[in-house]
Amino acid sequence: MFSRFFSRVGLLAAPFLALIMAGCSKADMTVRQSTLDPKGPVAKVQYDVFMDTVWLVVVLFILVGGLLVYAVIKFRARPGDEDAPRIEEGHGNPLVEIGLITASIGALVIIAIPTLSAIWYDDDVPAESVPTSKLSAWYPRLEGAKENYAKVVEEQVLEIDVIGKQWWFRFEYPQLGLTNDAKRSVPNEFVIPKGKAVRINLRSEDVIHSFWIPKLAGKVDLMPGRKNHMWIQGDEVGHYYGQCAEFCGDSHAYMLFRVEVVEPAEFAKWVQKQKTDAGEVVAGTKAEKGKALFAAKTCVMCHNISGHYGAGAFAPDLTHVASRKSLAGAWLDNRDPKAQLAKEQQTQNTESSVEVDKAVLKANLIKWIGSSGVATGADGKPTKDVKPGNRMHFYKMFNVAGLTETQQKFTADELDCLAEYLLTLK
Amino acid sequence: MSSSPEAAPSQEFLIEETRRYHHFITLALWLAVVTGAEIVLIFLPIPMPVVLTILSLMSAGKFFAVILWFMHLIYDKRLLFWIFVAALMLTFATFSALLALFSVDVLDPKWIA
Amino acid sequence: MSETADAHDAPTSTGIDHKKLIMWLFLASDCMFFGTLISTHLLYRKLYPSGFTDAEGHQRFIQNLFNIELTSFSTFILLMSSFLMALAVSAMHKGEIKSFRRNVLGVIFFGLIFLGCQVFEFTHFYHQGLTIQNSVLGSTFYVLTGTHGTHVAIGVLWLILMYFYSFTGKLGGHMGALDVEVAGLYWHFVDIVWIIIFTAVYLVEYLGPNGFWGTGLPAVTK
Amino acid sequence: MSHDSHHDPVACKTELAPERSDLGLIRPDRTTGWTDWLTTVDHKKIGILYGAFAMFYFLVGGVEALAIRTQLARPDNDFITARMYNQLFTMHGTTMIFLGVMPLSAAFFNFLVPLQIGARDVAFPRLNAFSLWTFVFGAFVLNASWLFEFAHLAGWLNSFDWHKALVYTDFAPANGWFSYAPLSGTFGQNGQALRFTGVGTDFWIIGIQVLGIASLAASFNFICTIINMRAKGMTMMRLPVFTWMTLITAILIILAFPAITVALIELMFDRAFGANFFNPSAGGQPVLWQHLFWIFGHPEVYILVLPAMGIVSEILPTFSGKALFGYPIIVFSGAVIGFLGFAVWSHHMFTTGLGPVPTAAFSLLTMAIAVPTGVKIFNWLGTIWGGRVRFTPPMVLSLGFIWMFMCGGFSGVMHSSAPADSQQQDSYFVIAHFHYVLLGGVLLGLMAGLYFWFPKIFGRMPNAPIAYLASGMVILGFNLAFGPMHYLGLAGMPRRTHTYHAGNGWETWNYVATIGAYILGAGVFLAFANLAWTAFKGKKCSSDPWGGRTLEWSLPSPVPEYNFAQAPIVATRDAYFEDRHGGKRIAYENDGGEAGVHMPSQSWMPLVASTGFLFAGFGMPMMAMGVPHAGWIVITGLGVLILGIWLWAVEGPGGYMLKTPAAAGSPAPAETVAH
Repeated sequence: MFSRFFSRVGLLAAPFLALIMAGCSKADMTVRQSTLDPKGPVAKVQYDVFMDTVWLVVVLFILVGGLLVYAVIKFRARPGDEDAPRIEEGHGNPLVEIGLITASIGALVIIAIPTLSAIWYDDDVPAESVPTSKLSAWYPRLEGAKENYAKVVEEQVLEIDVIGKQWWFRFEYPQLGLTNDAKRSVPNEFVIPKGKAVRINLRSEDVIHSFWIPKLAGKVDLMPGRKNHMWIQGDEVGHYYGQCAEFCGDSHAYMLFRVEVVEPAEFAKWVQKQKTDAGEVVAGTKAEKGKALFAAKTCVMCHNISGHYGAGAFAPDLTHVASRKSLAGAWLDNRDPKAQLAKEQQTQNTESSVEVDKAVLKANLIKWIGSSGVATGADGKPTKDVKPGNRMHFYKMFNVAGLTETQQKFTADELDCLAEYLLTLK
Repeated sequence: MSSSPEAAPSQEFLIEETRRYHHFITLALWLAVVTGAEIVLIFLPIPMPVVLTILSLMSAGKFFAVILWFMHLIYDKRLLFWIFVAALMLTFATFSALLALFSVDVLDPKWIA
Repeated sequence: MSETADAHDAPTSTGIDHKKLIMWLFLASDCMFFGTLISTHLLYRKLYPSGFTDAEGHQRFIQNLFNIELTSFSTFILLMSSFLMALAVSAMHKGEIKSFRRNVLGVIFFGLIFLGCQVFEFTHFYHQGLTIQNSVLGSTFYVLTGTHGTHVAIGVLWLILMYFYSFTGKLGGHMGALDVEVAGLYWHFVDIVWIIIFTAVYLVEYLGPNGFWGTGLPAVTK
Repeated sequence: MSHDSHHDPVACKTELAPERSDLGLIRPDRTTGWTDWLTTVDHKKIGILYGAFAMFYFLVGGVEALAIRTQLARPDNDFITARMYNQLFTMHGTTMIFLGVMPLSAAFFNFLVPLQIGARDVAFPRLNAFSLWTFVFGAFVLNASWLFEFAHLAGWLNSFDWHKALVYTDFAPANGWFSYAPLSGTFGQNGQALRFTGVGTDFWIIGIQVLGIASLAASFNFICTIINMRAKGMTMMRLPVFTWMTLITAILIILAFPAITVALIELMFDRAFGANFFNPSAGGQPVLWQHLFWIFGHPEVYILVLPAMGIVSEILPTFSGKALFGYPIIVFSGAVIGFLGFAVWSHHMFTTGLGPVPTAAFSLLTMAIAVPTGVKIFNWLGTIWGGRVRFTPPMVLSLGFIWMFMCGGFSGVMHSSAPADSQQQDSYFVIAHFHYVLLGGVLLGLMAGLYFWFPKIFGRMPNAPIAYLASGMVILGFNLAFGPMHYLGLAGMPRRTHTYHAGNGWETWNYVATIGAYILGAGVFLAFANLAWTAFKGKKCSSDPWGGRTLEWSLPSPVPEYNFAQAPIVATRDAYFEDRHGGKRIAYENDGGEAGVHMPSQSWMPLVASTGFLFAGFGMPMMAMGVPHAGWIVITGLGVLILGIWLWAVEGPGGYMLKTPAAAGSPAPAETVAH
């Protein structure tokens, strides 16, 4: 009966093992949000520590697991055991116990040391330039660096404020004048120069969110009522994917964001562009009609478009909405998905990105605005929510403003005009 | 399992109870005195850390006095004392750590003002 | 009580009565309960040391709000009730049921005075502008002292029921004394919790010119 | 037998005279079907009820899990809505922890602890019944939120005025089992009480509060029982390991639950009365909720896992034919795990910005927990070493436990390193980790326990081939479901997201995980069905089919209501095994005399008192919904509770004498009581 059992287990286990083998070859370590493909020093240090734990655990697993398998096979009951004399009872061996406890503590020290170093390394922007060798990377703050810390941060480090909202992120560059107060904030997609340490101040305006760009750094939470910070540095140019990692309500899954790491010159150009106002809308076009609708349908209450409308401060800034590669908390991708996948495969790199596809962008705009309870689809029913519970629903906030439902309904034509208008906001 | 609920207590037991009775009265007096001293102490011009130490010691003293005599722990089995003190120590350690984990400089002033 | 355990009771492994043991376990657990509440209060005192803002927008310091005479009085009352409770338990052990009733009545009376003081204090603070809604201080203070007050009220109810039960004649012997002692343990515990609250919540506020918690960040305004 | 018992002469049940309580009411009788189950104070029946409810809720939680996995099988899936998904994962976690694992552990505590220590019941039999019914009603309140949710979705509530006035229409909780404030709390100043969630959270708060009361009451009772009611000669270091783990678990419960009780009170005050404990816009610190929650929550993890460790520590020696290796070390490491469990709560909060020093401290303390846990695994290995391993279903599941728990422990070590954890926190890697601990560890351990003790509980043997098949399906399906999640987490898939885009490289392994989840679900269902069938129709077996080691195997199966006809006096650890195979016999003393043994009377009062929680638990969320007059339901509930406890106190514990074979003049107990 026991041998039958073993063959049964073997039968079950064989395909399973085969699957694991197949899986390892299929598991891609460089997918868009992979933590195993660090592209910056913070993520690299975290990855190194992780790999330390992996190796330790693999060794222990083989050791203990091997012993267990050996013991189970070697000491299995055999026919005739029933009549065998009783096994001599012992209650343990103090030497073995002490030895094993000591060994376990020793094993833990192996991971404790890199862990401690990495904790301090990740906590603050290093005052000196980031060293490349692993060991020195773990002790970045020796030799008086601490005293100069504030100065260094001010002079050398780019500072970005991240504000979490249900369910999108707002990015501000206080050193560069790109702030919400100045009507220059950037929603959901932000840009950093390559090779520069960036200090990120994390704030929330409602519930707890968490800021996570797996390839650049592990996550830190945005706690309401609390100052949190982290730092990142992008060492390779590219398009990085990030996501809110703390459950924050209905549309938590739709709370994504992107970061572009660009060459410093590109970054300066980008900053300049953010400071420009939206251009004139050509008279007599659909876009002009859309611009009027933007005010008439109360979008203007929350959204800011510098140069056109300046009232809104709650919702994402739309001044350069058409230049962004994503929409709706980065849930809707404005790039052509097929072209994007082809490019990723061609370059073997998920950070490479194609440009915005205008048709996709327009379709996304119509889908997004139309979905939020303000328009009906072709069948006359409200279109399905892209992000359930989002503030474009005209409940509370608009009721307070005394606005009625009818003012915010869009016809298909109106929606088209509005999308055309937004497409002009490069 | 039959019993006589009104079985008379033994003579030694009565003597012991009377002795405790006097302990209780003394202790009650001490508790009153210490409480009075605490109230006076906070208004005396003594450096704050000193007052704080004395206050902590006084309230800890009162605390353990009540536990040991009024709550009979000094007469009872040791086990009860250790059950309670173990929980007390765990509470103290846990919440000291919790208090230490918070400091004013982690607050976001935007939310406070 | 183990030394006087009646011969006919099945002995427990430790010689401690079940009821007494379970009450001590409950009190051990309650340590953690009040520890959480008190540390919540202290935590917010540490973070926002400067009191609260009342409905008119005036900054209020907690020292001006507290009434040390009243609190001292109710503390004293509670300590004395604990003393009477100890006497009641002692009387019950000696089988002096009348003395027990007298003492328990005293405990109940003192307990009610304490509760009365607390009701007065709450109303007074409320009229001074401290509400559960307008500041964290209000929330932690009312919930902490209110929870303690609830414990006192449960104790008073327990003792009242026990007082009347003693007239049925069923509260006697070793088991009766044990029941009273267990109620007494609860009452004393409520008392020692107040000893801590009195120091940690009330007295430390008077230390130094700005109170122990200093004047760090400004109070939360509306 | 206990101090709970009465001193007046009690009725002899053999004469069938109706017994009256001190109130003059006739006490319920153990011979009447439904009344018996509702009023029982017998720890064995209470244990069976706990087990039945727990297995039911395991299946409920499993269905919720399968809905979650179905939704995630494909990218951009819309099998269920975002809100429904959030409600499902909230209720899945809450159900599995509070209504599945904890009560199933409680079932073992109830059934086994008195038997293992040679007692006739727990210290407070009626309090035990109260714990059971409070748990049942707490579970009911929690799940009643689904009834409201479905009624709302079906539109049945639309005609009510209070429903029209609701701003938030989520009726089942959708804030995760951790309910982080301020998502679960309030927002806004001066008691405006703006919220992010609806009454689901109120159901959750009150449900957990009631369940906490049940757990606390049961734990006081069990500590008391274990410390005070051991048979003669049963010193603490002769206690069976399962009893030891029960004791440590109960101690953890009484020290950990107060923290969550207070946190829930504070959250309730925030929501109901506009207090500001966790309201950030009035200066409240939401992070405090996380601290209080995890001060409870981390010991809770050990509350879940220690009983399973205890079970496995009983099964391995039995089927290795060899005493537990390093008994004192196993016991001691259990205690150390429990103690350290209070010192590591912030490792759930590494990403909340604690600062480097606390992060480092909690990192190191967390690593330290690996030592006693590793010690346990080594000692289990030492137990097998040199033994004769019989691959019975409980043993197969126990070996599976060691494997899976070891894997879960290893990924736990990875988490203990805060920098690595900052990438893994709130990703599927964490889900993989704690499911390996809670499913691979706890569920396999509990299933092993069920297969091990079912012959004792019902006197019937589960069908072995089905047991092997079910165990294989559970282990295979489980690894298929949660193994890939390690990769998914490292590939950046966050938790608690109801959907994901194609193109992130997560599609394949999510699909595989879903297939695994279905195999696992089928396996658990098969195992439970096998057990349920066994309880009624299984093949009868002897009183000691496995060659057990501890006192419970010395009793007939099923165990008679008085447990031990004569009180055992033990002289050694593993008393029953030594009794049969060693030189040290168990002695018996006829403690009951001619009259038989003293049994506690049954009572309605625990059930009545618990009903108060049912009313209060229903009333509070209904108040939050704005249902008119709901406040009266709460007041009624509190009234019923107080009345129930009062009647309970004055009805008197009662008790009666039951004639046992020993009292009737038969010699030694085990052989004579036929089954």
